[in-house]
Amino acid sequence: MGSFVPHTTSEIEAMLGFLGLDSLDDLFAHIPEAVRLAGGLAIDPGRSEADVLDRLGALAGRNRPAGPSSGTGQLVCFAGGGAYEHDIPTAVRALAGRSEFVTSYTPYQPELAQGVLQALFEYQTMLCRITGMDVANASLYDGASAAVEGLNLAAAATGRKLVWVSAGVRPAIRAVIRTLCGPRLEIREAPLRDGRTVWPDDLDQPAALLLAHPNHLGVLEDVAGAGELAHAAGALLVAGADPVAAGVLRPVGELGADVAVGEGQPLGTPLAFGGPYVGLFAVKQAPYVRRWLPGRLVGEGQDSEGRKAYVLTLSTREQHIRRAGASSNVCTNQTLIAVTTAIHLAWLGPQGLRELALRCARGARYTRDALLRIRGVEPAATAPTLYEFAVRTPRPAGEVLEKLAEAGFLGGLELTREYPELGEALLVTVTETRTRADIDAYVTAFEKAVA
Amino acid sequence: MGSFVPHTTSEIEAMLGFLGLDSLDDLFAHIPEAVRLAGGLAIDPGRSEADVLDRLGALAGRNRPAGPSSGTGQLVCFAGGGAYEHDIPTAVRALAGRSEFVTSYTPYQPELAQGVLQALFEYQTMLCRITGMDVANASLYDGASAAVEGLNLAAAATGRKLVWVSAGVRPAIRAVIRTLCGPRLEIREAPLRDGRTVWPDDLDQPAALLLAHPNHLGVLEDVAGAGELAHAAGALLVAGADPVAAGVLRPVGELGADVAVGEGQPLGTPLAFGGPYVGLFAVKQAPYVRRWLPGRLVGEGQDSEGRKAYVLTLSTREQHIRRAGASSNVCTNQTLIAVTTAIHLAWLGPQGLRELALRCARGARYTRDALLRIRGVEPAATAPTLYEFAVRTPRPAGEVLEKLAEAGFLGGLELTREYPELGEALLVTVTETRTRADIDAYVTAFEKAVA
Amino acid sequence: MSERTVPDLLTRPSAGRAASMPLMGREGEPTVFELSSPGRKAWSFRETGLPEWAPEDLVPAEHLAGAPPALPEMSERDLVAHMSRLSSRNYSVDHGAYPLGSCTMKYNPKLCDAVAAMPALAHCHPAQPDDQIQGWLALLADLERILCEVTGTAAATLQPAAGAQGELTGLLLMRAWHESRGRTPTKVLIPDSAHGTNPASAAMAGYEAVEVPSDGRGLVDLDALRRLVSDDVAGLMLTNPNTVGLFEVDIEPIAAALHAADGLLYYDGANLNAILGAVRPGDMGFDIVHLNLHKTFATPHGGGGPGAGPVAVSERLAPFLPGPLPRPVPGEEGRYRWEMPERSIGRIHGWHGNALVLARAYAYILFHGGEGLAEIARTAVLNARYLKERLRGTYDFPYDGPCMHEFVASSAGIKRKSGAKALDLAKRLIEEGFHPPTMYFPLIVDEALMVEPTETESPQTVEALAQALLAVAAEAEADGGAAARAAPRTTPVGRVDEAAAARQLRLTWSG
Amino acid sequence: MSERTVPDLLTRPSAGRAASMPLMGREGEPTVFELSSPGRKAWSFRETGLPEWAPEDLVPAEHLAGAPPALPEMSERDLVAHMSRLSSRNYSVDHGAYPLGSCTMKYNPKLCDAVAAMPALAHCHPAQPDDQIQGWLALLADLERILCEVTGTAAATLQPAAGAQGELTGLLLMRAWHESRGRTPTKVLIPDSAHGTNPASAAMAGYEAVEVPSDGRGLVDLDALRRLVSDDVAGLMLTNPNTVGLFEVDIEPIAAALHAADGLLYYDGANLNAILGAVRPGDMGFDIVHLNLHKTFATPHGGGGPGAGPVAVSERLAPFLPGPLPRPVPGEEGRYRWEMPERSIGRIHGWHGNALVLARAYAYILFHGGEGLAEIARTAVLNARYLKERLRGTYDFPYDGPCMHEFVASSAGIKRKSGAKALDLAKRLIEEGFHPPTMYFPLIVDEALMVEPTETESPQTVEALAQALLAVAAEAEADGGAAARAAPRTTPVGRVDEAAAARQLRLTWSG
Ligand SMILES: Cc1ncc(COP(=O)(O)O)c(C=O)c1O
Ligand SMILES: Cc1ncc(COP(=O)(O)O)c(C=O)c1O
Repeated sequence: MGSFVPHTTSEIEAMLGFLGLDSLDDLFAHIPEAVRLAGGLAIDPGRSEADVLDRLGALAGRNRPAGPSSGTGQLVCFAGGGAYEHDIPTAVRALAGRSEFVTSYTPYQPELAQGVLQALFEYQTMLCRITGMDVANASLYDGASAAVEGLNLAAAATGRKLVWVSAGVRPAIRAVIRTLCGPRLEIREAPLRDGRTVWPDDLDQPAALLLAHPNHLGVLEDVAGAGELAHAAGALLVAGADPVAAGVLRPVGELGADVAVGEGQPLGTPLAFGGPYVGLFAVKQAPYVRRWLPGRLVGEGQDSEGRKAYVLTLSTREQHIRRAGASSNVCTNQTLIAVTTAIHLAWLGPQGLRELALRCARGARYTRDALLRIRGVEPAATAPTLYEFAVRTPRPAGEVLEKLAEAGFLGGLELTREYPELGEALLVTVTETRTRADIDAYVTAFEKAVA
Repeated sequence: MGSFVPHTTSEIEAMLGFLGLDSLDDLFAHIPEAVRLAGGLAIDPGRSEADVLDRLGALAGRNRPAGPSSGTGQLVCFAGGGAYEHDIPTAVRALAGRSEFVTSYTPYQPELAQGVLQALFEYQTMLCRITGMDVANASLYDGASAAVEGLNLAAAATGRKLVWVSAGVRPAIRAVIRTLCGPRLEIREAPLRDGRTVWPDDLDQPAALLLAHPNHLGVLEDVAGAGELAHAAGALLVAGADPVAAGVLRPVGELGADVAVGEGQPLGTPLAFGGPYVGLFAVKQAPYVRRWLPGRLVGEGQDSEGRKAYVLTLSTREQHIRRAGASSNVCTNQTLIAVTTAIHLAWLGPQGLRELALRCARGARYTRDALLRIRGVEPAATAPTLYEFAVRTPRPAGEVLEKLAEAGFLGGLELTREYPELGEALLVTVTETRTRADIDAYVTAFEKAVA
Repeated sequence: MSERTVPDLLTRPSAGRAASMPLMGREGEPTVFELSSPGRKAWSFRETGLPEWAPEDLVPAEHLAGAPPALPEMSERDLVAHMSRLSSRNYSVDHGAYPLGSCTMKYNPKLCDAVAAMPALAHCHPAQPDDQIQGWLALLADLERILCEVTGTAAATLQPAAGAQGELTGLLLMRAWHESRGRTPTKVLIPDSAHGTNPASAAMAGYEAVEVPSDGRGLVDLDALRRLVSDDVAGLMLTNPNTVGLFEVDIEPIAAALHAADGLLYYDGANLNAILGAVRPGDMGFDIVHLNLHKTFATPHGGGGPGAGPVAVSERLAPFLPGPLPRPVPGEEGRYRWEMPERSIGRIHGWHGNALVLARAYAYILFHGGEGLAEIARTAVLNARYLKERLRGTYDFPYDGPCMHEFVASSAGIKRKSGAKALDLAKRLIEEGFHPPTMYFPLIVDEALMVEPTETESPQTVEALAQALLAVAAEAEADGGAAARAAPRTTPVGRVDEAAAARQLRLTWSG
Repeated sequence: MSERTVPDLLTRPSAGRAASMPLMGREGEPTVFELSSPGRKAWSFRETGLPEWAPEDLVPAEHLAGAPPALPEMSERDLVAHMSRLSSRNYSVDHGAYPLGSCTMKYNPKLCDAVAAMPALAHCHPAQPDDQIQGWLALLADLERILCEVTGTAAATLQPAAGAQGELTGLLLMRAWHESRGRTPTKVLIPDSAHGTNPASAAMAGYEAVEVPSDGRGLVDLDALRRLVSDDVAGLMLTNPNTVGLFEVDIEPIAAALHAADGLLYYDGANLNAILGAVRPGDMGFDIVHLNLHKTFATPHGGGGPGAGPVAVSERLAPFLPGPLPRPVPGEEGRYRWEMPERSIGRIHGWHGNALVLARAYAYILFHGGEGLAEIARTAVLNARYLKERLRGTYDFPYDGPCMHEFVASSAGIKRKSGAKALDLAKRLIEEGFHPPTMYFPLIVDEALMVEPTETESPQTVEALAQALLAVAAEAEADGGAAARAAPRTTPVGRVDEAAAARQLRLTWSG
């Protein structure tokens, strides 16, 4: 049986002796008998480290992973839709894996945590720069929770309860918004036309408009237009921003967004079956920060001798101080993934991020052109896309994906169920990991699958 | 193209400007034209990190690895003979992989290297304890180089040139001894009888007797007897000691060995296609240490304020001080693997090391009993073994191994070529990684292979 | 040779200089922005063989940025040096004891790191069809089963990314359950000692948080509770052992009071370390439990996350769980599929929760087994109890019942005698080689120091911590707190002025 | 409550106390032996289902140890804390510049770590039959080809585990070649500036090492060399650029002198960084070259190893190479097998050399390509040349030719003015955030400081190092070397007394 408990029998006896107790059981003697568990837990006996690895290895062997791109991925990945297989630089992985980052707690004692604090400060700054915003927090759970907090902030800041959510926001994120904001806010959906959001003429005193850019069909939205509408209606524009696309697209902060939210996974985090990822969250300066910003914030300050020092700040917004009145309930967030994202962004730099976005876009352009040459395959939207795009298939999308899987491809995501108006449709994603040879093989398999 | 050079064009220009040079080429202007390479190296252009990983992954994919035991090994390993597939605790791997250990130089500046120095000091102490010796150095290259240095030490200490090497010493190590000691020493071989070394009656003024315990047929040698012979002849006994077997066997230091040598790979280092491993080297105190001990040594000392501090010591033995008169030419050794070994030994502790040895021995006993029940399979030696043993096969050993490989086993090592007197024979090794199910399947395949 | 001037370009901060590494010195580390040099790069990308369309051919003009974002430009070597040095400026469990109360900073097994790195776990896309992810589904289903066994519940969702998200989920389940019965109570009762996330989550779930006072024992004031219970109360959020480390021995009458008024009991199980295998929330009458896997189940805290905060519920709440959930395929032994519970409140997470954190916790549980988990609880309590008794006479215990896995000491007495506050003692403790305990929480204890040694610290470490805590107190009484107020003097930066930093906000680097 | 005494067992050193971590304090770290507690354990082993024979049933009584070796008994948590803290007490390339001359401490790519960790490389048994290890054989064959291209040679052995073993191998090849021609010369010529391994290897190969003096330029004294060359000389070992960082511009006449007497030229290629793609030993007339992959090709040095020291040779020496060598299977495109050269001197290594180190170097070369290697050389020289010029006027350069990738400065002048020795300046540099350069080597320079910035340090780092070196010199002249002699004061231990440690030997822990 495995154990990490260091205590030897004689040490336990010595400690019990000091306490004047006879047995370990005496430690629990004050607990009412009625609520004590008799007979122990019905959980298999412990095992050795090797046995655990064997068992987990056997379980993992029942998956067909879609990566890593360099190595042993069983399926070649053409799926995205919110989770992306990108190459992760070995240096990023090694640095983010340093145990000082991995096994530390939230940096409540700044004197012992300048490392994590400075890394988060650098993260906040980089996130502001890629979104065009003024202030970023030190992370939220994932893209969905960032969207939720964005709407909450807008509601708090405007004192309103109605929010408009674009149908181009990923369906699962809309579902999370319904679950988590539902009890307090009124949520209405703005539909897509040819892949782009159509906002209603009468916005009806909204707190916020929320869109994703690019959206779930891969389409580039009219962010500036949405910003004008929102501001004219006294609402905030909450914009989902893609950190990879940020390499080539104008930042949402420049286009009128008041809050930028997003998913940081593509920068340094593996697909990981959906988590842990990281929620990106940034706002324009006044007036949101001091009162309404959710989550941890790192500030630059000084120590007693005037040396520069980083420290968690504005904790008066947070639950441990303001309790029921806090800007959010978030406590533990995704620090390590935020640090990873920062390291990856520094590894890329401006030119690397641009190059990354361009490479994804080139692969997508090449793939889209080739797929649309297949008889019966049609664009599901004609509006411009970047590195994801939706196509209609002449056979049921689910069936096409199955055949592609047999041929060794994770061929995309089915859109039919969530977007019935598109008919049988697939979302196809191409990242920098896909070579021309990958794509050519995929297109050939696709052609067979729809034949 | 990949590059780790940070210099930008303008920085290079600035530096050249400072130097008063026009181009980088000017840096090489003083080199005679006749010896300068025109046209560059005929080496493919550089590639990205991802491309390198792809290419190495493809190459590696052409191997059929015999491990790791937990995981994706393609062949179930029953081979040893100097290189062993053991489980490596995740903690050992993680600690030995810390970049402070991995990317530091030899600890010439003790103030900046207390970490490596203390780890080596702990290694030296643990090595003494498992071998029963007084002083251990901080590592040599591998088991073979340790054997070579052991003979060199004996020759230097006795002023003699003849060394007796048991035929039970692994053939490749004997080959290395021939190559490296050949120019200076006379090497004679003592044969095996029923798996144990038979020393000649007339030892003829030798510097050393060298044996391995257990030896290459897995057999336990009469170390004490060899020690008496050696000492009676005025020679040193150099004993190859197995660090795993040390969990149950009496230490060679107790049995009369003057020098213990060995291969540290089994404790924390993967098969690694043969390296890097680590050469274990320990001696009895007087009179060898100050003058004749090869390799780095860490001592405990003090800093200017009387605090305990570790430091490389007795460097007067070494090449950088004594040059041609040094105890050895060794400089870079295998520090990181020595540190790994130390961490693994501390993870095991006395009971863990004993348990490890017993588990290997139990697996071997079970396997040996089962194999010997197969018709035509016979012991190649009847003397006691621990966790490796040699069997004779009714079909050519190479053929048996081929069939076992088809069935998914690395079935052992062929002995026939190196020990023709055994006939068709195999060395079979069992470690703690092999379960009863593994062994039963192996025995079944073996039976088919020899049928 | 004429005087040559050093080019400006070269006199900027150096990424190779290691004066910020505590091994070397006590300087500050420059930011990535200061270490940046225009045109420098670390990146490289795979050769694809694709046509090299220009940006203008790929992105419509109105969307195309004029220039990429102003990120730092670094060599990989410089980035590695910078981040490695930053890491050296940070404390961690791997480097020593971390007795933060309410945080359960136990050893994070390397075994679990290896599991999280398994390619066939780490590289699955969360939207892959069920037949491609049978390993993941089986893992999650088994983990759900085990967490239910540990908590005495019937079903669980693994989606919540952390404890606070688990709380919100639990409260939404509470709301859905009441609504299913045609009720819409508006209040949730929460003890005054509770963690701040409890009231904050209640507010996010649309409830009014009503404080329940503690009594002189540090336990729920049962009479006050009974007075607060009403038709308009949806439920009670409770931690047991509570945040002063004491077991709520009146849990049976507490549960009865709530249940009588159709209220639900919510168990804040962020810290289950004390009760593993000994007591189960379900057996105490709780309907909803969240667990912090990043505490009890040793998944590392990552400097502030990621964690995982599964929520387990009793039978009657199971139909409302978020989904999808991994469920066996009827008639197909060993096969699983995603299913949405019939009356599900919906999704909590964009995918399936922090899956790799869940895998770590699963490996941790497999390693220990049922009896191993019980051993954890016993030892965690033993360590805390011992440490508490060692401090007796020097520190005060305003609530002095038998502590479980942690205890809250008050240094108010030391402050009276020496002027040294809990903060000062905590900072002084750093100089003794220990991370300080949690300070000033829970709010109901004056000059609180909340100490949780955890079970993976050896008896010697617990004793050394006791000696250090006694020593800093004795020193403060001797020197009027002078040394403590000056602490820490051994760290890369001294005492940080948090108030000034909040007044004079600098939240991004701007040169 | 009566006075209770703390059990002795608990007052031993604590593995959770972190006072030895430089972030926290400046105490010493206890040894594993002091942190041990009888009966404590970290280990666990796989369930095998095998019969549990007792030790006496498995091991004959005369071999069976009464008790296992007295190893420390630790929990995994304590071991992790101890070793992690030890790591924090150690400097490394990953944390900052490491300008050790003759050591080439450049950035060690993480890419290469990933390659060395590939399971299908790391878990091959070295005795597997050829058909199971085609990937390894192809890798080694291609690496051999590339190293030959880099050095201008015909064939190579990858077996030597380090530079010194490479030297010994090369000298044995020299011996075998002479013997094949019926000659048995007894001497090897070695410049006085050579690395200590050169004469030590010559001795181990059974040769007498004869010193060749340097001339006023710091180069081989050509006349002296000509006088030393004779029939009894097997060859000359040379480093070019030599150990004072200068290129031996007379290499053509040097080679001619040796060759005329049937002597061979051995190239000590431990440090090839300066000549990659610019000059090739083979083209200069060398017959034998060893390379330190742990220097030029960035495989990490591991605190003192492992490295790899392949030896490449010209056509005429190829038949004598150690073996086996990976060679193409005739007629089977892309397949390889092990082959023993016909007149092989035999084996050098117990298996095939430090294979995973070789794989790292191979990945490093694939990443850079031919032009990338040349860029390394150019930049390494640029950095060294710049740094040297920045120090001019303050440090002396007894041999002042144009330096290549490193240079040797003398601080003799500073010592005269201030009393501060090279050692003092080096220790003082630590306080400025830099690892010191190599001191007192080569032996022919008084108060030598041998500085090698390498190509991966940025121009800013090189400039910062220059400023630090100038500052410590200026300070020494101002304060008579007081600060330098007191240095380092910022490290966990101060100046270590090496002489006392050698007198009063303590080589193992004994309580
Ligand atoms: C008692 C208690 N409840 C809730 C939480 C919140 O958990 P999390 O930080 O994972 O959101 C914590 C931890 O901070 C806690 O200690
Ligand atoms: C010039 C020179 N030759 C030889 C060596 C010896 O190499 P190794 O330490 O790998 O044995 C070194 C390195 O220390 C060296 O710098």
